Amino acid sequence: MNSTNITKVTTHPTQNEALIFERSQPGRVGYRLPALDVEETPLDELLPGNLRRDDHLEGMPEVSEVDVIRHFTRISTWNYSIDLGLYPLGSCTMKYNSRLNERVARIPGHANLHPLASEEDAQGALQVIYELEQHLSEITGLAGVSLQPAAGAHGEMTGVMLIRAYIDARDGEGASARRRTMLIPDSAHGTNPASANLSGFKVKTIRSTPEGLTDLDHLRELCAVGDIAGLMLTNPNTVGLFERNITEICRIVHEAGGLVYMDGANMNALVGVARPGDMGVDVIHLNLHKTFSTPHGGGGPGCGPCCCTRELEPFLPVPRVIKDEDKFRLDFDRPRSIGRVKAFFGNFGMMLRALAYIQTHGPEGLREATEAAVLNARYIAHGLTADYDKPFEAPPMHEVVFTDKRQSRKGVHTLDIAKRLIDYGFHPMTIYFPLIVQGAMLIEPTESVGRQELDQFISAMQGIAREAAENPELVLNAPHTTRIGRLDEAAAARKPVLRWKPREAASAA
Amino acid sequence: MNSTNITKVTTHPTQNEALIFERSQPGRVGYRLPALDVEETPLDELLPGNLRRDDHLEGMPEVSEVDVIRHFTRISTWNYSIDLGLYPLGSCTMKYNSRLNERVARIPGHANLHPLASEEDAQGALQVIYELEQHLSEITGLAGVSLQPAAGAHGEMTGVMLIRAYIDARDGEGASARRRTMLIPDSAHGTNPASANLSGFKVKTIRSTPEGLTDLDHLRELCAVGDIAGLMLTNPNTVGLFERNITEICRIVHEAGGLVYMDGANMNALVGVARPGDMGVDVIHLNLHKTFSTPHGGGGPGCGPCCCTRELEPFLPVPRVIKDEDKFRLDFDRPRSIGRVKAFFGNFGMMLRALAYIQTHGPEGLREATEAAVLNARYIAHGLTADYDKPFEAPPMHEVVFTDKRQSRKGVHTLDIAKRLIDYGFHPMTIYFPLIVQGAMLIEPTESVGRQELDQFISAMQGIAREAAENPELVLNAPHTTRIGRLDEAAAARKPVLRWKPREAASAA
Amino acid sequence: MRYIPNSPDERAEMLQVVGLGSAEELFSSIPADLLLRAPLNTPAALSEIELLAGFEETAGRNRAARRPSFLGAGAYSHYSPTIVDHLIQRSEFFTAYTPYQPEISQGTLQVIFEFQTLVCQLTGMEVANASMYDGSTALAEAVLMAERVTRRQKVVVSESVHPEYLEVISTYVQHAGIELQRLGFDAATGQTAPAALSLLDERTAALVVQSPNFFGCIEDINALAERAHSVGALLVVCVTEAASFGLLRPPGASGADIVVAEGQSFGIPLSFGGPYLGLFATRERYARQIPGRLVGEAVDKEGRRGFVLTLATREQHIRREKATSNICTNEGLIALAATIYLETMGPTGVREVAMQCAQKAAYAARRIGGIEGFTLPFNAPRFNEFIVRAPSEANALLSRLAAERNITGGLALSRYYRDRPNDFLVCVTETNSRAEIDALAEGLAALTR
Amino acid sequence: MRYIPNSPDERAEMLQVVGLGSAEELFSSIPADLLLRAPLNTPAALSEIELLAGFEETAGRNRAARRPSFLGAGAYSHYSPTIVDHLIQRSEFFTAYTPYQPEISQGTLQVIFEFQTLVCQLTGMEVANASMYDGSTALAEAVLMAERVTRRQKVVVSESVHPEYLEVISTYVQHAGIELQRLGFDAATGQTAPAALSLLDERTAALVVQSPNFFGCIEDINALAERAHSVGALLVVCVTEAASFGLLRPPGASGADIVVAEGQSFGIPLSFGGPYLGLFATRERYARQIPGRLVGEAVDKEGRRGFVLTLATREQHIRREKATSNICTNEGLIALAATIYLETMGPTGVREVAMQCAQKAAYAARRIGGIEGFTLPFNAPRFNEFIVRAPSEANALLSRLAAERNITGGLALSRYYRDRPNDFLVCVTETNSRAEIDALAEGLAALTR
Ligand SMILES: Cc1ncc(COP(=O)(O)O)c(C=O)c1O
Ligand SMILES: Cc1ncc(COP(=O)(O)O)c(C=O)c1O
Repeated sequence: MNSTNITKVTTHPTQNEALIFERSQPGRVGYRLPALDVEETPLDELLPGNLRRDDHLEGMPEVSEVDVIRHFTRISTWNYSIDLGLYPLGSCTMKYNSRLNERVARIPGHANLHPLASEEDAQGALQVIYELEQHLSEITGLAGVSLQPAAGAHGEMTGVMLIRAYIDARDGEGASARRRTMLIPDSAHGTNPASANLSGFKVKTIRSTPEGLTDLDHLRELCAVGDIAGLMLTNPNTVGLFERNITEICRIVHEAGGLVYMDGANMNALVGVARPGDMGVDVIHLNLHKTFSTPHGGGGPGCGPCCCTRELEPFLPVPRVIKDEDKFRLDFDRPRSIGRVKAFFGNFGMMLRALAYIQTHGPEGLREATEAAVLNARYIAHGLTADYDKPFEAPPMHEVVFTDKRQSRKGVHTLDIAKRLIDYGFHPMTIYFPLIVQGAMLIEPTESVGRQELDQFISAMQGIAREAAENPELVLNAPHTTRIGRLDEAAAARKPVLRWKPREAASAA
Repeated sequence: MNSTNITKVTTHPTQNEALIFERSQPGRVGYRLPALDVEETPLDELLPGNLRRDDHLEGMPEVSEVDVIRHFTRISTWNYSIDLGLYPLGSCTMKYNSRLNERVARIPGHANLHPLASEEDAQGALQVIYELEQHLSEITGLAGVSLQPAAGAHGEMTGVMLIRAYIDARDGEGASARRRTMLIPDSAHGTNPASANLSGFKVKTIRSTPEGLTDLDHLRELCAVGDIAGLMLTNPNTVGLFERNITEICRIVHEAGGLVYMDGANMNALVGVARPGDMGVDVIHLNLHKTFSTPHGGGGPGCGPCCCTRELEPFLPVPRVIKDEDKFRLDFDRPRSIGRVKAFFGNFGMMLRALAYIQTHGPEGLREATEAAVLNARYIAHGLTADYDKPFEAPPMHEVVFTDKRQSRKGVHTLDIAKRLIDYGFHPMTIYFPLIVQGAMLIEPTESVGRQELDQFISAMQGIAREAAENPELVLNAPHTTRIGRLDEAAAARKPVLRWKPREAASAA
Repeated sequence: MRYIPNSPDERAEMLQVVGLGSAEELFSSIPADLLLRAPLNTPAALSEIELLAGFEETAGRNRAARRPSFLGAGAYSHYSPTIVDHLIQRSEFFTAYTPYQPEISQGTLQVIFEFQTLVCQLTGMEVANASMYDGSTALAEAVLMAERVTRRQKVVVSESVHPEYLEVISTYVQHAGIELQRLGFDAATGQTAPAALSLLDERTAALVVQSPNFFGCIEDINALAERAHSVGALLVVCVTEAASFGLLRPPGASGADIVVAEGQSFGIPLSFGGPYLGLFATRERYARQIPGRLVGEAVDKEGRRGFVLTLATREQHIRREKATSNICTNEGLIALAATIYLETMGPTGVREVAMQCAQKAAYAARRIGGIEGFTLPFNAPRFNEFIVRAPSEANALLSRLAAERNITGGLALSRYYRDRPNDFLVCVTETNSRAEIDALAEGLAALTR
Repeated sequence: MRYIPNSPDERAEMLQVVGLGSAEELFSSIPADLLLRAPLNTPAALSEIELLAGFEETAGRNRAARRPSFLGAGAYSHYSPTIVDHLIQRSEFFTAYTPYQPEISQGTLQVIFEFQTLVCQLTGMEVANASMYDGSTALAEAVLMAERVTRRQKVVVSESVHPEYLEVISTYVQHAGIELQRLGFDAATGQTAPAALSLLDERTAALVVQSPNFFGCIEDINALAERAHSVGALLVVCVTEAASFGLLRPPGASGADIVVAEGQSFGIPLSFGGPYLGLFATRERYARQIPGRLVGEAVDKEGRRGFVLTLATREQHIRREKATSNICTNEGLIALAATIYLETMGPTGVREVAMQCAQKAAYAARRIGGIEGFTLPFNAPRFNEFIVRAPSEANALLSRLAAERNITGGLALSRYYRDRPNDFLVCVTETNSRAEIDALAEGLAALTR
């Protein structure tokens, strides 16, 4: 099943491993605590029986330390990861996660600091927050920064709530009802409308032009209605193109009384090159787990700072970290704040890593990374154009979208191409996003991959194009080399099994 | 090629990866140092040109940090390891390498300590050495301990040098010439004769009995010659049997004026159960990288403490660590010492780990580990007896030897069985050792594996026995599932290529 | 830049290949007036040596990180076995994305499936998701979910919920058309005041309580569930000290409909408040209303079991503004850490941690309660936290304790409650030795003599 | 015991399966009088928390580990990029054995092949082995190999070789029938005394020197090689400061026949003297005389390249007492660390480290040499170490410097040389900041004023 031109990978045995619950054996133990060193209080005195659990935590696994080590080591080998190679998920910015940053986050004085330590006892941590905010402000060209949001979507929610609060304050009584519309392009990430909705906005969709940009006419039309609170725009947008009319777009929205929110997920195309604040953007969130390389961790944690203009700053979440002479303080006294979006101060561990990223790169390095990321995407765009349909003419920024248009004539679709890429040793690109591009394949190489591997990727894609033409079955049934084949997702959703149950319980159910 | 009863592993893609030299690209950089902060001395003033290298270190790889990360992550996936499962190499004691011990070895106050720090400034490290020596003395029942040897073979050399020095001192002038013979069983590990030779001994081989034990008659005969300096005995011996005549053996050797050296590689069968010192043994080495779980690291580092009786103690390497009231001191003033066997104090990092092992187990845990290790071996012995030839009747200790006698009738040999085990998801056992057992398969499960995996191993071996009978080709051509097949070792040795060379240089050569 | 593989020369060649003359031309689609003309004003690039020295320096000024501490209140000092942090550093885990491609993400998927199971077992619930940002946002999402499930708009929240959690709920619901009503607590017991439950009515979507609550008092979940259910409302129970699951009756066994918790206690470092781990569990019948990701079992064509992201139609990338939540990135790696922690500790370890916490807290309460002038104002059963009333202003007392005795004695309630100047919250875990507890008690006594 | 998977119950069942009634019966082949009747007298089992506290405590009493230090003399403080220690902790590397089964050990084998190549490149030699225990034992093995190659029994060793290395050679050769002769050093230059080379004769197997030598002086390898070769002896060159390879002419380019080195400088922690890394390289024609393991290229039936342990007939497991060495376990993981270090630093980094060492040492030498009463007795070119002669007893001076200025100023030569009470060896690396050097110079000046 392996095509002979697959050179990037070879198959090799990986260990199978059951669920830990299936591995459990009564009486196995994996921990040891120091003996209790205080006089014991009789159990019933400690806690009445009706408040105590009486199920002995049955079903929880009983295993030894070695069992745990082998369990996770084995199952880890079934994952693809950045450290194994190019991970070209468009919109996700899967760049190198520096080990130095991991080390920084584990320095005991930072890792063991309690969030409710007094200000005097936490000056180092407050300084980290303060400095990172300063740097992000410089990078985005926006004055106010809150690091509290835990991820991109959380930053979006924070950001659109700022817009709500600002407009309500500006327009007074009834503003919320009068200006409830948030404009969002049809190409936007799903979190944008979801965040807008969570913040009480009514979402109206703006069309994209055939060139892949925001349709200015449609924007003007929608703005004319008079009910808009704002626009949520991704820039470069989700097809990887810079919205070259951004200044005009901001002008139109502003003139209609709205504010412009920028989804900063694609900032890896801009850092050190151009600043949202200079474009007229009012609010933006960043994904430190994309642009600033904090690890994705198989799905998080993230950190989604919200940056805004000076006008919007009073509305940022509490508390803010401020500098008072050479002391750092927490400022809770922000009467116009939208409130807290998370307990404590946000994902501090990610802030340490992002600050280390910025310090390691320096201004030149930050720009260099952007250039390298955009160049890599451009190189892939160039390499694939002969074989794949590229729906938009304009040169892409840090990511490029292709479609399955040509291959689908033979019945081979984006999903199949993605799965076949796995056989070739690559993680697939983002597929079927953005929704406006039929059969989209959104490819973001990032700066963290060298030319040789880009060439391998291009030739893998060329190989698949050939296979799709000559031997479509091969592609349709891919992957052929993985420990497990395509899973029946429809069946899984129909009768969801979302947790393990003991055999008796499972069969009884 | 995968037999359907292979359940332990499945194949999955692993990344290919060239030699780093082949990946190198001029101009790539993987490091950054702080800028030089002193006034620069002109280069020629610093060092005359003829003393400077002028090859620009050409050929050394130029890669980025990410390249390095991917390089080693990828190639690591081609290794089997303890963390992936049972690693039943007989004589090697591949037990769990505790992560706690790894952490201990990295505590900055230990990891950053210079070996030439003054005694006052290194009290903690000296205490670690002192305490570990005490514990090893208790475990072996021998009074004197030196942690200086870097591995088992180094400990052997140290130990037999002690014997040499002791006899020379005891017998005076000419003793070296008169007593030059070291008796070593034919079943011994190759390091034993090599170490004896390195220390100036003439090696004479003692036969083993058909029961797998030292031939007492032959021992008496050799002792009668009158030239023996000592005996090097492994106990349990290398076929996994306890030398039940050990007391008698020691008596015979002692009466002949010799000393008894015990190879302690198999101490995992004895810790907490019986002590070499109580058996009459004079010197022993331990392998902290076996019995005391310091990681093997793909071939080292080890630590091979040498333990001896009070009589031999004056001859141990310098310096010794001694306790003076509550201070620890280095004692260099040991006029009868054989001298130093290594710079500084030995592999201190391994000592930290071994001490942590002993402290984590406690006396009960140490014995429990021994019991569990022996039981696991016994369980395998029981499980394989029906299908494989077990050359010795006696119940094994911590490891058990089988042979390929039955399978070889169909042309399937030990090497083939070992290679086929790989397809079944296991690392092979030690093969063709000890040399006295034709087609030996020496299996040591250690205590670090659970019953389920032992059962899997047994059924894999049963499956191979079946295949050897029914479909020998399958076994002869194994492994079938690995990224690379059997390599042509003979050709490799005939025209050895021991280093990478640039293409031009390589083809010119 | 050492993180960027392609050297300047390679990049120059690649530019040629794509037909460009310089790196600047890569940005030709950006209007010239928007292009930065100068490098950013961020600090000059640092080497590893310099950078580490800088972070060690700031870490050194986090003095609280080096002191014996009795701070809790939503973030707890528990022991984390060494293997937890070791295993999460396998790059197959930490450098992977959300498992969108199951064929090469089974490692992450199986972890999440195990995590979901463990959360169900601990909480006594039927379904759990793949994690939320933290306990506070999980609680806010629970409130929103209660509204979706019941289609009612009023939510009654106990005042004894963590004050920062209350703030987060307020932020989340402010534009959701949900009316929040606060429920007082009983001055003697410290529990949600039974009398105040009259606020519950037929318009109520949910009753929201925390147990052990912010004051360390264990709520009577059974009774609260009965009251909530009697008006058709859901009971949402929040747990900030997840170690308590090892000892306390699980909310699921007492009638809770949604259980959320902060999972930081399961082996996650304090890290100045994050990243932490939101646990979210509910009844099977509400599975399709759950926010966030879910992993389910599936089979391939050959019948081999695997795991996939499932019920995705709840989620924003498909349902967009109609999604059950806007959450996308969650706390994957932290969920992995908690999973490793829980599997290492096992049922015995989870119980022993809980028992040691409770025992040590009881000991501490006896010691402190016995000091002249100190009282423990609340008498409800507790787990490992309790309020102490000092004879003088708590904030000043705790500052002196830190300065003079090198102990962080707890949290002065005045941070959240202006009207409780002398009260402070003490938290004791298995990591606090008896010697530390004794030193705390002696310090408090000495400083108020 | 948490490291042992099988529970007591499982073990009881297994005992039954194998037909035993108790764990004691497992040891029935051991005579009863040899069986221990009581538990060992070792410390009671500790939990992780207790154990870590204990090791932190001992670590705390290693005061030298926390001080700016100018100690060298065979063990050097160099910076190790973070990725080195991270990557060696991949358990595929550190929990594997010696790569006896190449099909599932290609990771380790490829690493060793790369390591051997790097050692050749650095030393300028043609073959290198997979490592020796450390520099000192590598040197002793080189002496033994010289005897094998030349079949001559006299070895001439320079006195300027590290004193502990000299001791190790003495131990190794004491029963090998090799006669060692010591060669003095020149009092003015600090180099091996040219006059003393008259000791070389037709019976000489090898001339053994170190460069930079123990006093930091660079030897004239070309000249020494010529003299050795002129009598048919081999030149063995030992390097304890491997960082010097980045700047100094490689011994292989100056006529050395065997080059050994201590590789600790390549990213390996000081760790109180070990584990370190012996590098061993020689000429291709001597490959079959080399001690230790070698990895070579090979192909499988399908022509795929792989790596295997090769030329095994030299080794003890096959050749037994006739082996080239008794070594078996070597320093695998440390060789991996050095390989990662060298590949990360690359040629530029290795050069820059060397250059910074030399520059900073030159600066330090100027500063210290300029202090009233202090002299630098040797005038040969140096790399990063040099001898300082103090106006008073060096040991006492350095103790005061540590106590009063918190600086470890170097190594008093009196540890090895009774006749040099006022001399001490100062080592400067890229990790010593200018501020540290200035503080050292100021401290020395102040304490001798
Ligand atoms: C364009 C875009 N916007 C928003 C998000 C949401 O970010 P997060 O996953 O951190 O919540 C993403 C990431 O998936 C994205 O790609
Ligand atoms: C029985 C026996 N003796 C001696 C040794 C040598 O020990 P080391 O490899 O630590 O030098 C070994 C290990 O391989 C062994 O198995």
